[in-house]
Amino acid sequence: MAQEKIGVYVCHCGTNIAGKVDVEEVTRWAAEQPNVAVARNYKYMCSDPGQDLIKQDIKEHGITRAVVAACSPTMHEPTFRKAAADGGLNPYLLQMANIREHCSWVTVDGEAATAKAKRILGAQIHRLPLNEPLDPIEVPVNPNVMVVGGGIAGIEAALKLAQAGKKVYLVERDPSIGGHMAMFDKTFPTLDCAACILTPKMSAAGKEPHIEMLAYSEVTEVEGYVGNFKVKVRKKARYVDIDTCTGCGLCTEACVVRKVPNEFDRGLSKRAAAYIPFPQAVPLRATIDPTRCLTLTGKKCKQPCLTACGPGAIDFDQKDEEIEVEVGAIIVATGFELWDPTPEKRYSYGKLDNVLSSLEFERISNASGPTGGHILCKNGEPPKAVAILHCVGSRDENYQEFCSRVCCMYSLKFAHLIKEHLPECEVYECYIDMRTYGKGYEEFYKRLMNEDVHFIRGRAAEVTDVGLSPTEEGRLVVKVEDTLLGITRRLPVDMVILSSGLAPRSDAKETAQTFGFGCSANGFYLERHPKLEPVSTVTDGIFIAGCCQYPKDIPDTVAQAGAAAAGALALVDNPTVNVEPTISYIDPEKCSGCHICVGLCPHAAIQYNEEKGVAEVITAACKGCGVCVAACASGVPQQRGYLDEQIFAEIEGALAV
Amino acid sequence: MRYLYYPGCSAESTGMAYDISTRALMEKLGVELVELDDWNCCGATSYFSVRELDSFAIAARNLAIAQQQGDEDLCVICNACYTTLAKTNRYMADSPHVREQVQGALKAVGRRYDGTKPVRHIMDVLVNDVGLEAISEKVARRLTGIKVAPYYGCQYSRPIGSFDDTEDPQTMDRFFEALGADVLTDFPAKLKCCGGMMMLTNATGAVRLCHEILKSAEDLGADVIVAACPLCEMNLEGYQPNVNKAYGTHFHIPVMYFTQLAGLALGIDPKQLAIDKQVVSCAPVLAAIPA
Amino acid sequence: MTDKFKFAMYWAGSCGGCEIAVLETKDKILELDANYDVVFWPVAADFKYKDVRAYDDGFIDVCLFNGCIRNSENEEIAHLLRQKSKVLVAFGACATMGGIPGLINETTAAELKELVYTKNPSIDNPEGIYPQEKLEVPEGELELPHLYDTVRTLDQTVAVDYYVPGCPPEAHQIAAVLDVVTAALKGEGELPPKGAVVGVAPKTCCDECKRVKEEKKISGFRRMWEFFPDPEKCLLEQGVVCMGPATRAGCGARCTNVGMPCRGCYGPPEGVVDQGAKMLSTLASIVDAPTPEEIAEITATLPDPVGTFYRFGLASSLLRRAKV
Amino acid sequence: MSDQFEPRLIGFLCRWCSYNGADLAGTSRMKYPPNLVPIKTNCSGRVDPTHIFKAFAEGADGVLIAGCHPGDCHYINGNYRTAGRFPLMKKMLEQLGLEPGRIRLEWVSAAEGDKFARVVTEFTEEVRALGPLGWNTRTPEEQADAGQASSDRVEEAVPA
Repeated sequence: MAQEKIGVYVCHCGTNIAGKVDVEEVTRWAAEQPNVAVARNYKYMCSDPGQDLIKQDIKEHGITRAVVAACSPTMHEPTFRKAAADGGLNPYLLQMANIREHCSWVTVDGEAATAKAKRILGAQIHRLPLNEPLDPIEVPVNPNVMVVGGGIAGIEAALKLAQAGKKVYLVERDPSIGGHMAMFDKTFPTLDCAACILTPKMSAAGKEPHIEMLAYSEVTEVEGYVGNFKVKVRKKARYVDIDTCTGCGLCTEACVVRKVPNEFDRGLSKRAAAYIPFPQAVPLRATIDPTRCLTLTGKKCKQPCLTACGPGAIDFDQKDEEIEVEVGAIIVATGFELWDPTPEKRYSYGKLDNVLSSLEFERISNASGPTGGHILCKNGEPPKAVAILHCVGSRDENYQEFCSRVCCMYSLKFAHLIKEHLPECEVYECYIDMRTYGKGYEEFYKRLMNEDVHFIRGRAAEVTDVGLSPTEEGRLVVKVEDTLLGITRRLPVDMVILSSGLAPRSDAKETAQTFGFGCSANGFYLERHPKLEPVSTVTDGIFIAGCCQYPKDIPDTVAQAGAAAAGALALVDNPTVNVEPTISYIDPEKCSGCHICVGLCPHAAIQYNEEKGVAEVITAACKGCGVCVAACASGVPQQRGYLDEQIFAEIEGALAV
Repeated sequence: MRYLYYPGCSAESTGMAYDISTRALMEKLGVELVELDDWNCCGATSYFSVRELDSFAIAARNLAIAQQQGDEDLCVICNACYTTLAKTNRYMADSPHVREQVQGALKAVGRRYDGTKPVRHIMDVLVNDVGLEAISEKVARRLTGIKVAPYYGCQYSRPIGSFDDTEDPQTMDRFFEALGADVLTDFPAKLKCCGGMMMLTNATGAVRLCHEILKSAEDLGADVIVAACPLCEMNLEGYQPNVNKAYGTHFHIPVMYFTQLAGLALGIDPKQLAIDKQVVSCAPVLAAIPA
Repeated sequence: MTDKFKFAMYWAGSCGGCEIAVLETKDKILELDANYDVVFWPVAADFKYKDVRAYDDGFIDVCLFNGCIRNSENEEIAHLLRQKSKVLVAFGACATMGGIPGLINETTAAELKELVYTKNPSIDNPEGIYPQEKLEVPEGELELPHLYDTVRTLDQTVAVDYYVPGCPPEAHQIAAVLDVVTAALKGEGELPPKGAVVGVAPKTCCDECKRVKEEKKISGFRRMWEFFPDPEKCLLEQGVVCMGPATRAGCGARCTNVGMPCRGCYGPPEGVVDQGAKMLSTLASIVDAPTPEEIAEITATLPDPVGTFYRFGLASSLLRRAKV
Repeated sequence: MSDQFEPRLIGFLCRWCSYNGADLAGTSRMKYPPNLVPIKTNCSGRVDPTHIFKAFAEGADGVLIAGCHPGDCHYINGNYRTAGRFPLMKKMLEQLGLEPGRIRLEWVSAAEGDKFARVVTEFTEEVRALGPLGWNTRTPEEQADAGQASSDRVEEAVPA
């Protein structure tokens, strides 16, 4: 091995590193290490002058390798590798030693931190002479994008991409796009009608020629890599030909099965087995529910829908269909589920009438809902008093520890709507803290305080129907400690609204796995970086937006959808993209063709060449996990950037100090 | 089937009927109960509130004896005893500090305990070991038509909930369904506080709590409330006059230990079940059970 | 003495199989005789250590050293032969990797003696008599070599010029090695670079094995006496622990081609640092079960991982010996 | 600093989950002992038993492997291979006299900074209690045996 000249750059990161690690000492020590030609420290290595140090040393001192001891490579490895490249050094001859996240920030004692910094840095100094120059692998990019989830986030992202002239596949699991927002009546704090602002977007998405709508469909498999994804989509059988159906609704009227709980109304109304989920549905097409239709469940039916349907769109022989779509980027916007309050037994949800979930109340207050927008109890009477219980399932160690961000505001909206419809009705808000952080939110809260709503600071203890006095008899009683007054109260009411938190979708984990990223501890999709890359995922080319990432309100969702669309566009608008060259290779001179690696590759990137009798890595398919390297007893596959000898050298370096 | 049996202090005084009926019921079911030698106070409520560690040590002495006396599980009837003993096990397992201190205390009286003796509620034994099917087969007089309000009380399933759902226990419901009773499965007050020890220090508050439970049972038309704890039973039954006085009500609801009512269903003579020791007459219940 | 080249062969901690292997070269032996004077070869010629000590340094042209460094005598002679030899060859699995005797590195000399002289069920030794290293007799003190706790390879003891692996090395490979060295000594060819492993092929045993290999997914381990393996199929695929993938080619896959699994005597191929660790990795990777727990259950049925994966190589492995 | 034994630990962290989890412990300013030096690989499935043995042979007192939780592997099932290899490797190391507490496999997701800090703290204390391993140095028995070299390979030839 020729004598290498290593440049070592120790970053102060202001006081983030230098406040704990003795950077002068580390620099002095580094200068004495084998192969080190230059060792420096600087206040902010990531700044332009910091990067220039590397470039200058390449020119003036002829350094052939460099290591920057600074923050996590996740943060600035691209920055410094680019600086090295600008200075004329192959970027892969630069390594980072993470002495911030893994050292200065987590260590109490300064001396210990300095010693650890040397070990972390030593590992990289030791490895560097073994680094090889590598070239990124350039792959073509498919210009199309898939958006998964047709709520407001998905619709927004799809429209933005279509505007930029990209072909978009919009996949929605339900028969219609619209998502949760389509169920809402008004939106806080402006009290815009949700339908009025959403419906135009839905219909635009339906008409947009660049958008291919795949409603009533689900993604089953994702293969490939950035710029080149192959996605399998299962188009569920609607039993209605989508091109022939006009959405007239005559089949719905004719259908004899009429008592199916209507999902869109959260079960508060009934629909037929042949149905259109709601009047503004996009695509406005009928669907026949295969679990309820008499014909499809093998029972006898005179099939009046067939006669009712003018165009003859109904097709009971339709089958699920699987299609494969090729795209360059994917935006996952699969939304949330309302936290089901049933396990919180003390609130008697599902047990007592007129204890409603927030979405049920959304439907009741909605003009197109089951009561035509009249706020009514189950007996058809308007309530004289309503209690709205905050933080149901939220901020609770037993259920969801986090704050769902939107519940305080929608609870205030409910109070306002009740007061608007029923000025005489008493409304109680039982809250822990009132969280009104958004634009115009605090003002809305103030406005509600002047609308005669009773604000009780205290988490409700119980909802019961055991009345202890004539005013309580036959009604619901909410027991709550008013922590401001220091007394427990019994609130006799006629309706209780449980302001449930937003929960990750019950199949979020499987979905995340399908797309190749993870979930946070709370179950929502994990972003690549909580601050700087909130819409990217660990899988290049796959983005997330909306409430699938974390609960958020509509403006934030729309903003995030735009960001995800921009991220996808920045990728697919290029003809090619570079992928990491840290992939495996097999030396045919050494491979004995034993087949061990062939079956182990998770991405089927290794194939056996019968003619040569050796295994071969398909460069484009290899993702660089290194499983084959670890598994081959002959030591034949090696992974660039993570060669065995490089890892050995790191181990030696880490333990040499 | 054989168990070590810890009766607890009430079994010798106010809760005598619970002990008597338990022994009769278990004998009928062919379950042998071997009373724990030289048992002492379980360390319940008052101790726990004031000197937790002492309380663990007191409880652990019983468990140490049990471990020495036999391999059988330790069976307990009182909810408070059950929670205290089980909690001692749990704390000994979770906290090296507690374990060390308790073992030190036991050493001083020449005993050893490793924290692993299984503590079982009598209902746990009945439902999970004896089995509802086996019990159902032995029913002599089905409780058909008897509206039973199952009152679990606080410490039956909380905080540990080892054999039933913490917030929504169901075992007593299933048990009486197996005996043919008309169980009020949605009895909303089934976990409500009975007032407990507060009956002595803050009677107004405790009476208010009893009122809510009794009212809830009456609203549902309960023929009888069944309890699984001597203190609950005493408060709900013995203080009905106080409730009536404070709230102008006219409660006269029979309250029984669940073992008593179960014993009746299995055809045990009421005297052997100490039914005559109840304050509120159980005659209407006895009369209502079909022959 | 003639002006022929000088040849020596020595057995340290070994079984003698390596000398037999040299005889196995058949008429090549005559060539050896034609080109060399044997100046030291305990198994074949009567030379004493004092004769060797009397040689000039570098007197011996080529010395084939077989056997591991098991005791103080082995070590002493290793140093002596290094001093007297121009070319010192670590010959056979024991000299190159420690070999079977290297398995003692799982324990200590004391435990070994205890096992052999008292614990062994067939031993009758009620007085607990152990061999002594020193014994006073009227003629003076008798001394046995000191038995070490740890077996070492030749190159962990003295510098080695070339390696010829195998238990024992294959005759055709020995012949090839002798040809190269003789040619070089005669000035008719070049010696391979120092430290080279000679008499081997670049790939692994699998390359020479005629069995058909396919994707490997095994659901359990089997030993040869438990079943009749398919003679055409890869033994590993049939659940037999075959060290072929972790073993250097050169032997012609003699074992697997006649139905026995490879045991790894030729040592790891180029680029593999630790034969046992690598084979372990391979084997556990190809066990096919739905969960890691089930894989663990299957791999737990391997009774002796160290003895299986380091049958020949424990002394030359990364860890070299057990912690005691 | 006190005289207490400071174990030297190596931690192989997969790039997608555990390395990021360690980063999160840093950005959250959690504190844990400085004994473990992380080595990054793309996937825990890349970690070869040879790497573990190498670490012990170089003087590590304990080795941690940390990867994505089962089912969360960025490479579908790399961590499944890791988990599959681990027990056999552990068995072999135990056969060679290693205390089981010196080697550890943990699943640490990118969101589990707290878990990473806890694992390193626990592991450090556990290995500290076990004392130095010193596989790279001579054992007392070896030292007692005169002439027992501990080096890998004698490189210097005797003059020919």
